[in-house]
Amino acid sequence: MTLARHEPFPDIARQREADRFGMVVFLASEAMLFGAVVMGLFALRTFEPAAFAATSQRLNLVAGSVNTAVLLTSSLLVAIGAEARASDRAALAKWMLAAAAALGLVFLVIKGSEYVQEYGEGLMPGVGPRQDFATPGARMFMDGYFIATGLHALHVTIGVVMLAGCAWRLRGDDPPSIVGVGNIGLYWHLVDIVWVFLFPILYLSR
Amino acid sequence: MPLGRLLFTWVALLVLLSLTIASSFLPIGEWRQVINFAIAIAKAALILWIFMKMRDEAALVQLAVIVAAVLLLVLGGLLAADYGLRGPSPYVSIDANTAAPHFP
Amino acid sequence: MLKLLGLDLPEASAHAAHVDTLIGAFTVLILLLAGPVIVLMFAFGIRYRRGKQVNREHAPNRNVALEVSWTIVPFLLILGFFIVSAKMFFTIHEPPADAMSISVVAKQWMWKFQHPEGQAEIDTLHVPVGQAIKLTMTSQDVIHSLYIPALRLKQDVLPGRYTQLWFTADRPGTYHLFCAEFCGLDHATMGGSFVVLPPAAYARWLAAQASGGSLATAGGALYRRLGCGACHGSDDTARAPRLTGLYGSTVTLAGGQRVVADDQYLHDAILDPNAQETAGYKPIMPTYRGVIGEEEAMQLVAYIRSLKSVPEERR
Amino acid sequence: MSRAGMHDAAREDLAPLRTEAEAASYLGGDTSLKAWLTTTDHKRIAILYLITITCFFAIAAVAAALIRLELLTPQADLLSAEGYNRAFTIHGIIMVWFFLIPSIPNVFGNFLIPLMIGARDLAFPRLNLASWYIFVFGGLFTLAAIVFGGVDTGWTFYTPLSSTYANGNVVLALAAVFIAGWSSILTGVNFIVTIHKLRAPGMTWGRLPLFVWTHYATALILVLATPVLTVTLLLVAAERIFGLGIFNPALGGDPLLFQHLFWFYSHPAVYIMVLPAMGVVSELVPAAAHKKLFGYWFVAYSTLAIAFLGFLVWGHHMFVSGESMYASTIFSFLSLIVAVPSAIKVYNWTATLYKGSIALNAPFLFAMGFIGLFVMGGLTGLMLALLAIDVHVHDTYFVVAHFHYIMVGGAVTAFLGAAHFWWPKMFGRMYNEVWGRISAVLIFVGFNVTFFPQFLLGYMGMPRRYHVYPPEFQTLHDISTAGAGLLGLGYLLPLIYFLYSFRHGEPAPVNPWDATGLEWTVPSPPPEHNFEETPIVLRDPYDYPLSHDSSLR
Repeated sequence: MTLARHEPFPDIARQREADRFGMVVFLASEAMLFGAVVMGLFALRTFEPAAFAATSQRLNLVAGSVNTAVLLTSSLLVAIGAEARASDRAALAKWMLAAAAALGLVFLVIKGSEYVQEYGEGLMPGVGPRQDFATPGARMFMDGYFIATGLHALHVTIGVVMLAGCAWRLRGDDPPSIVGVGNIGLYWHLVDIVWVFLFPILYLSR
Repeated sequence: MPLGRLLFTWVALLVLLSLTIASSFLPIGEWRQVINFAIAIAKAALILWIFMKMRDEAALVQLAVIVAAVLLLVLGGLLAADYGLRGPSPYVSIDANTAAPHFP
Repeated sequence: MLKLLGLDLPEASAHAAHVDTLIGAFTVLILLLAGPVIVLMFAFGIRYRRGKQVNREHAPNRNVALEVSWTIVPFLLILGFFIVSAKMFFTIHEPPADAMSISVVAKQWMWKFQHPEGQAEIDTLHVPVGQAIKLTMTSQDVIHSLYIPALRLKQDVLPGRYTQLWFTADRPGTYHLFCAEFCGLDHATMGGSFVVLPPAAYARWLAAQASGGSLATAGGALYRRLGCGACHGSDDTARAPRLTGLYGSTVTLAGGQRVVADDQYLHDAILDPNAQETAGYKPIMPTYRGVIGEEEAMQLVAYIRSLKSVPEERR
Repeated sequence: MSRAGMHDAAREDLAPLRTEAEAASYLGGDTSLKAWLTTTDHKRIAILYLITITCFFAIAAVAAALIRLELLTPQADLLSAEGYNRAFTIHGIIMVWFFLIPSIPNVFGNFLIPLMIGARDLAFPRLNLASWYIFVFGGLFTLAAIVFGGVDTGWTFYTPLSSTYANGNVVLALAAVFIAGWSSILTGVNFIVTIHKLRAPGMTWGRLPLFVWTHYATALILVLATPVLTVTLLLVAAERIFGLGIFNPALGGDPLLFQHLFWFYSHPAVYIMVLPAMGVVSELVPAAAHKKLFGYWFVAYSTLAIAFLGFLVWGHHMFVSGESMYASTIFSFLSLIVAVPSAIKVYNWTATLYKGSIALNAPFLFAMGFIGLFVMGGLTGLMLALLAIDVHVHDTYFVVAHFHYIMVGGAVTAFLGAAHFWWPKMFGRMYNEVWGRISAVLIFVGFNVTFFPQFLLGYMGMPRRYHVYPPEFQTLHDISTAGAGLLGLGYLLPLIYFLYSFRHGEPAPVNPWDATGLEWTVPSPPPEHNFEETPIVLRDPYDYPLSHDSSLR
């Protein structure tokens, strides 16, 4: 079932352009949201750069690196899935999107394990057995870390649900439209780009 | 979009990832942040250009991406104007001889 | 013009007079720029009323030269005002070296002024006329703002940081003093009065005030009460750095940076000692944030400042 | 009192559809409550927004009345400190986010953009309805905040007061604005895509009415600035609930960072409020003078210039807040540049009137009122952008007068001008012209009597948000309160004769003002699908050949 022509649009091609353009404009607003958090982190960093670097070292770099690779790979799978849907190879598209959703889950699991580890080490501000913050700057870093990665994890969860939904619908006879799969792909790639910026800022400012 | 280009981009992204991790161990102080940021921009550009197919997109859509990026740089730049220059700005920070309440 | 309406804000300093002339001049510029628009609008409205037979031939729809001129000319005029006001802004932010310093602590809904000789007063600030005064201000809870309309000056007072305001009042009298940044319930009643006294009257007022001892002596008593001497007092400097001569000297931190031991450094070292560890010392000093307030921190800083044994070390 | 959200039956008692035009229009057809609440017709959604923001305006106007009455006397006799703080906070929050920002874009933008560009509806009709529901959902949170005792942080939510020391239900208010923010973002996306992708054949950018240009610029700001506000308020809520410390100095954060992120949104937000008003005036003035707009491209490009430059100047709200003085100087200089495009617009409107044939009906009186008050507001804004003057008058009644001149004198006057100009087209009924002119003059006089004395109060040093003040300010406050009474009366009049026009207004012709523009080529009220077949646009906007001028006929 290709996309039905909606009321206000004279022809289907223009409607596809509009849907995709609308998604890109919405993703621009999402980028501004994460950009504001990152700029806030940079501003706070100028107060105590040493504390930021010290606390960044206490994060689990291996988990962060693996997570980045996981997201990059899932981005590739989504790109291939979108290509497959565009060339009407529904089976390939289905598997690709399902795999991407699975990798998204892997990301969330790794992220969750990091949070548990930080909870135990007392790095979670205001929560947990003990508070192990040497300086206010360390606490600021961890506040920023939880805000940024929390918001990002929320967006990853939404993405995983949408990818899984798409894969499920591709299985049946009512596949999502090409533009629909393309838009979910755009969303997933933006979530990946946000992590591409968050990873060095949080994990590598050692 | 040929599969080869997608795979090549993926490999390039992983290479850049390992590069940025490696660079964080170099003893070059603040320069690592600059390198990390540059590599992050490169990776983001690759994802935008290839995965999000901005390469063959109308100029209008590319403009939407650029405008968002420019505004974030504006926010960062003018924030830096305040946070970076707060130090020497005399009335805010207190330097040794003039600021402190000194006693006869 | 305002004096005609019986509204007359006293000018208690030279800066106040400058600000008034700047406001007056800009009001004239506003009339110059807004006047033609309003006058022309009414004139055209009446002259070219629909139905009136009047010459409406070849009405212009664009005129690039006109557009450019009415853009550039106002911009240049305003640019002149910008330069003048920026210069004034810089002068009110660079206090002279010989300014008499008064410490100000703002708390939810009251101002506490501490004169150098130790006299403290609540919600009222007495200053001698003609003497440059510098207020070093901090807040103990939310953002307040010290506003003295007679001096045309205000400065926000931020918690956790020192901000500064300096002036030279040159007309004796009693003026309003307000809090200008909304700070909660009694923001409206948090003001007081700003009293400018001739030098003789100021000296008499100072003497009459029950001198609570200078900041430094109060700091010394606090230093002993809190037992800081246990680590800092003894001669062996293994446990903690010596405080005499510390003020104004350059300290190398654990991270290798070199920082001047100024007011802010000492304040942070007391309230968050581990934030800036001194090189060669373990971070064993307990934090005093929450144990002592901003006023006590100021007293300790004043006491450490008075422990100078090596004067020429200071820059 | 609070009728926001729920469909207000009393206001909606449409007259029995006597005229056949109404029966065939979008107002006809299924007029059940369910049809209205599930419509995706941009015209009906515009009406839903009109009802909702009128209710919110009523609530905030009551708060304003309480404030002005309290300030009659130097002592606190009508409201206690607590009551006063909560009154001005609710007045601020509702007026900014629940009336001014949605007023012209969501009511007239929704209704007119598809009509003006020759489209049948907005690009995403269902998203349009969703943004109204999100707006109402946010509104319910505001009403909950009022019912549970209000908020006492001011509409600016400055930390650490809002994050640690305020005890009103701050989180409810933050949630309300957070949700209303998403409604703005969705509206912005809808407008941008519609204006790009749904213009009729021949409708090039050079033939777009300026109303559409200004809404394009407003949509850009809505989409790009609002997310920064939503994440900032999210951080403040996280501080109150989970004890994070980003803005809390006691934990090492920086209260100035909140002010930076808040004003990075809030200054472009004042352009969200004033740009649509400029769009309305750019339509009214040529229609008034029956003459092409002077310097079309200058006005169009200055609209986009305002939208972009609006993002560079937020620091002029923080000259005395402890920002580094070098940053203050940079922001002061940039604020001068942003004033230039506004000046271009005002001069072009005035030049349009030269050699026109001007009919001084109610909409055009409102447009003239807008130009007069906007010039005053804009130039006093320039005064505030000068560093040395701002140090004296920041956070005083001078600032209160300045932004009321722009928001009330500008945006609300233009909103009423738009209401009068397009009322016949929206509802197919003519309002009473004499009463329209009376209310325009009454509002202009009432406004000036209310807010001009506040400039003097501000210069004299009367700080903002004070319910107790030194006695020498009393006379000016009394004049201002008297003016507020006049202004309140002025705002009630349109409400009355507009409702009256539903039942007794005679049916409106297709083009009552002989104005150009595609929206005047469809019957009023327009049919469900706007145009039988998509129009082909050949002529430039505002091409009023003098022969077209009715006075010569």
